[in-house]
Amino acid sequence: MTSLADLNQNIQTAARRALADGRAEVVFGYRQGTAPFTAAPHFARTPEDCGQFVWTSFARVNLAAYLPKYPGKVALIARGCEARSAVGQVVESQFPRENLYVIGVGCQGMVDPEAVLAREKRPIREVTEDLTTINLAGDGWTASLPKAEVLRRNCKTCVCRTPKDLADEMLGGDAPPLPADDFADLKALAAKPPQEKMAYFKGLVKDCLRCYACRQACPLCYCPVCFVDETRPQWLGKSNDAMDTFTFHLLRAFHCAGRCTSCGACEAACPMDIKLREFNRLLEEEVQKDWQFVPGASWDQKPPLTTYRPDDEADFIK
Amino acid sequence: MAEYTVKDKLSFLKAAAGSGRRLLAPSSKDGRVRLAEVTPDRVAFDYLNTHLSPKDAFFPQTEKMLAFHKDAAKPGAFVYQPLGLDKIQPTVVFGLRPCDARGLAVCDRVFQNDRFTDPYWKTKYEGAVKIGLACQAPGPNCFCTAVGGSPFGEDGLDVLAFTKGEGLGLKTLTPAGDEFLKGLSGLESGGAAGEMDGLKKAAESRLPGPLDLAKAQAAPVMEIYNQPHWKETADRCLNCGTCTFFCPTCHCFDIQDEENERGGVRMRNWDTCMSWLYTIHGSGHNPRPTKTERVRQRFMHKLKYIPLKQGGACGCVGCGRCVQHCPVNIDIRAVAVDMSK
Amino acid sequence: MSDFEPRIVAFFCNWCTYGAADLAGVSRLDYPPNFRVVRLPCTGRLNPKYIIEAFKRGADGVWVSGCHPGDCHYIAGNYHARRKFVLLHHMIEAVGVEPGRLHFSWISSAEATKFQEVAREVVEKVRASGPNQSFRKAELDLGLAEVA
Amino acid sequence: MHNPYLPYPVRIAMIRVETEDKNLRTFKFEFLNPGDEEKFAYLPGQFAELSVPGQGEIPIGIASSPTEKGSVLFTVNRVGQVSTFMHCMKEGDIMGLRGPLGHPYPLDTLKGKDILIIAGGFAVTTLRSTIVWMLQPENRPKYGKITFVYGARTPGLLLYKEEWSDWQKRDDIDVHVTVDREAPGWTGRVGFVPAITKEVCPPPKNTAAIICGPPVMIKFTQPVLEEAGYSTDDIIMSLENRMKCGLGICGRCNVGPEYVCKDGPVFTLTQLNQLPKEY
Repeated sequence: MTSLADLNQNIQTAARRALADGRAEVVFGYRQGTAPFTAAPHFARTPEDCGQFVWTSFARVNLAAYLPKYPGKVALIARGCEARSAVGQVVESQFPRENLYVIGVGCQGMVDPEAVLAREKRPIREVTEDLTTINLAGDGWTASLPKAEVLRRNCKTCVCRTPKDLADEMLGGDAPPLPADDFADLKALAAKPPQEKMAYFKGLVKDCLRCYACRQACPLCYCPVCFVDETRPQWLGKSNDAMDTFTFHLLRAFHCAGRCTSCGACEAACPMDIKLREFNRLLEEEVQKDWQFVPGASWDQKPPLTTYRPDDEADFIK
Repeated sequence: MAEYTVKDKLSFLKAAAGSGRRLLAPSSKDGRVRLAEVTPDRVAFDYLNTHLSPKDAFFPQTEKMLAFHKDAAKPGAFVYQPLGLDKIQPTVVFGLRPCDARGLAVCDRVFQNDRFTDPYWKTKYEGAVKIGLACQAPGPNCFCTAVGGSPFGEDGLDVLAFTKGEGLGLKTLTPAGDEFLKGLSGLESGGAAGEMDGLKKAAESRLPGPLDLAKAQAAPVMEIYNQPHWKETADRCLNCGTCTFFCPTCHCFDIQDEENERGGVRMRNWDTCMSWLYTIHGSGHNPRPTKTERVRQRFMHKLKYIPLKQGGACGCVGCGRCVQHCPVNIDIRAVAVDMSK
Repeated sequence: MSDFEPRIVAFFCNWCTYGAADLAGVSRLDYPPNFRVVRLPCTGRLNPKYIIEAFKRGADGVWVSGCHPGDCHYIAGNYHARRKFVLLHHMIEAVGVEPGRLHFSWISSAEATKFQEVAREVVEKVRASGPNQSFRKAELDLGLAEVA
Repeated sequence: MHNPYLPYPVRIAMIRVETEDKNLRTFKFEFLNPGDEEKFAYLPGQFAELSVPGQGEIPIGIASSPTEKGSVLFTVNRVGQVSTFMHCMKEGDIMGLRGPLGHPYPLDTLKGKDILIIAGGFAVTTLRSTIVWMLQPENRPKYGKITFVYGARTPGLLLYKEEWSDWQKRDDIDVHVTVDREAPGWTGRVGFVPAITKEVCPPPKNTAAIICGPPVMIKFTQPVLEEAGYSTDDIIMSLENRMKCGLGICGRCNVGPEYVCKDGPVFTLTQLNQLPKEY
């Protein structure tokens, strides 16, 4: 791949082909956003629509989140995490495999706007990108940053940058693999006294507005009625009470255990920039350790909490 | 009204803080600027705008309104009593951006409508002297000028200030503003208005021109309501409600009771029209069953219903927060263009 | 600490531990009265939110007990439950709830003595952890002069 | 400053089970504080928030008429948390009443007109208030012929039996009570409300219709009236939507630019035709 323009061209061509071949009635991808650091999910139904597709480092959602119960055949222009989430939707019977066509794209990772803003304090009026850098422009100045230095937290430990094994068709070159999350920080935290752990996790969510953008952006949160919206009984108060907020994040993480593909949509959607994935990572580590399960890696392997082995270990049970 | 200058921002803020009013001003915490009670030396000046809109100073995310006790031995068991109203202190709010001040004025016309007055809002809002800080370097997502505002806008403010070297230029806009500045020491009379005009023009020239909302606002409600573009916009909407939580004019709330064995509290919490729960009837019927209706409601409310009910005042003040934070880039400017087609 | 009597919410499977508690009572096996029992049809029915809700409302400890693996009345309910317990146990401790607050056990309806032993152990461990002050909802402040 | 969120404390003076399925109970409230009854000055068609301490509030139409002094009546269907809790409360219990809220039926502009009142199911509450008010000797001469059509699925689901039985005996109101299907012991009319309306509705000239009922009844009754020649200005309806504040602030009852709580709940069909059907 020589340039971003080529990649965009390839994406548009692949999308048109998917529509023309009848493999899809609609193609999910992204188009350019209207403001710095934004991109808009784009649903193309005609060849003309396909002309707006671009590759972006500013995708804040996971396109697989639009799949559950979506009527008709869909082609998904998918990053690795999106492909994995789409697999999850299929495994969990939220979307039929035969209606899904995955156009995989090798991904160098998404850019974290907060990371950019931390390095560039001048007001940024325009952001453009090419394959490996992002270019910033302000009042009378320009600057470039390598994407690799301002990646989103989840993208730094991505285990599926090139979704070759999941995609029906691949575009772009392979993105060099990265070392997986070693959970070193969580292991260090685990050795601390309970009060410190509690202070850390409560501190993470102290700014939470309970807007539930994380839930809405999450490809796993497709329940028709979320437990926080249940009214009889109403499990959670609706105020900004710290324990209610904490409970929401704990239970949401639990519901995502063994299913989360670390796509980071929750953190990217969070307007308060809360490190929501810390809760998910807690369980991700445990799921890998106990059941050697990697979510979204196989079209037919069941998520660990929907199955069991008679010899599962649990020595803490008396 | 009067105009003043001060040579030194800090001494002005110290005088304001010493006026007997609580000083609320933008300050930085955990890398984010927010409106909070601060000491004068901690007030931030180098911010585009506060991260959250300033509405929470007058309409907090959670506000206890009433309480009751269950002790039958004491008078008034199971009878709700008002809470908090007597504890509201007069404040001076420094550093409101003109867009946000205008947003608060939109909220004010809802909280004090043609039939009812919300005492919790009124006490706080009218008890505050609101000093705006003009935007001399508007941000990349700002578009106040597109919806009838200005970086030097005066709506909803008692005093408009602008940075003048190390000091401030100040212009009073209401008797309350006049009264407040008169009582402060260290102010020099005059020397602000002339300079202000030039700065205003310079700042406005860096912002987009007006959106053409005339057609959408003149058309009958149902004509705009039935436009075909709503579904397309809603398709990518996640109904996350971030826009509503950050919007300076979104004022919807939910009322909830919480109780224990001793008594209970009635409180209100910010709510969002993006949630299906917001409108669902007890019977299970939902007047806005899908995200298309909910997305349409939000934009119709901002760009059509509020202007209808508030004599043309736009419900969007162009602060740009929703544009910045929307995870799927639903841009209210683009919606406004669609509505006017 | 000595006069602290912990309040514990216990979730017992109807087919085993609940019976064991009965049998312990009938057999005059003495056990501490610090727990309130919620009877479940199966530990597989236990939603994690019940446990957190108990803590949220001020429980000092939670004890979940069901049938031994392989003995489930519904064949595999407790196998599924066991996987949930693994994650819950890990999560609750990882976020800083003292390890002595959350307990799991397998007790069949014949094991009255085990019930007695575990009950004592659970109560003692929760007692040692002290009152739950950090993993609960703050007491509602009524803000009324009458009840101040 | 008046605090419109603060309920007037009331005592439940009487609870009556209205229907055979026991899902509807009528509550009679007496104000605890002298003077509150005067402050709670209402007219037929308005509603109030019933406030159960610790549980919440529900907006319910006022079933009594302001001419019935000393107490206020509400008939409450058991659906949600608050109404279910209320169904378990006892006479003598203390709760709250916040209002009156909304606008009443346009009793002034209806003066001199014949009135057709159409009710379905338990939506009859504010219409009971209206009829009681209109039948008062000082009010009755202000209106022409009054026709009342009231339907429910079964005889056991009809509210206020004693009252409409009394009205049936009067000659200053035509009462047509109907049930959907034949039922043992039922000797009255059988048929759906729209069919009965078609049969008994007075000529549209100088007549106004007030309709309150479930959506399906309204859906089929509205064309009957329009066919009979009623103008949309003379068809008056009362809406309901989820509400919290009741003051036109909290936002959720928005139907287009109007708040059902503050600007309604009473609207003419002309008004409704210009609004989205978000109710």
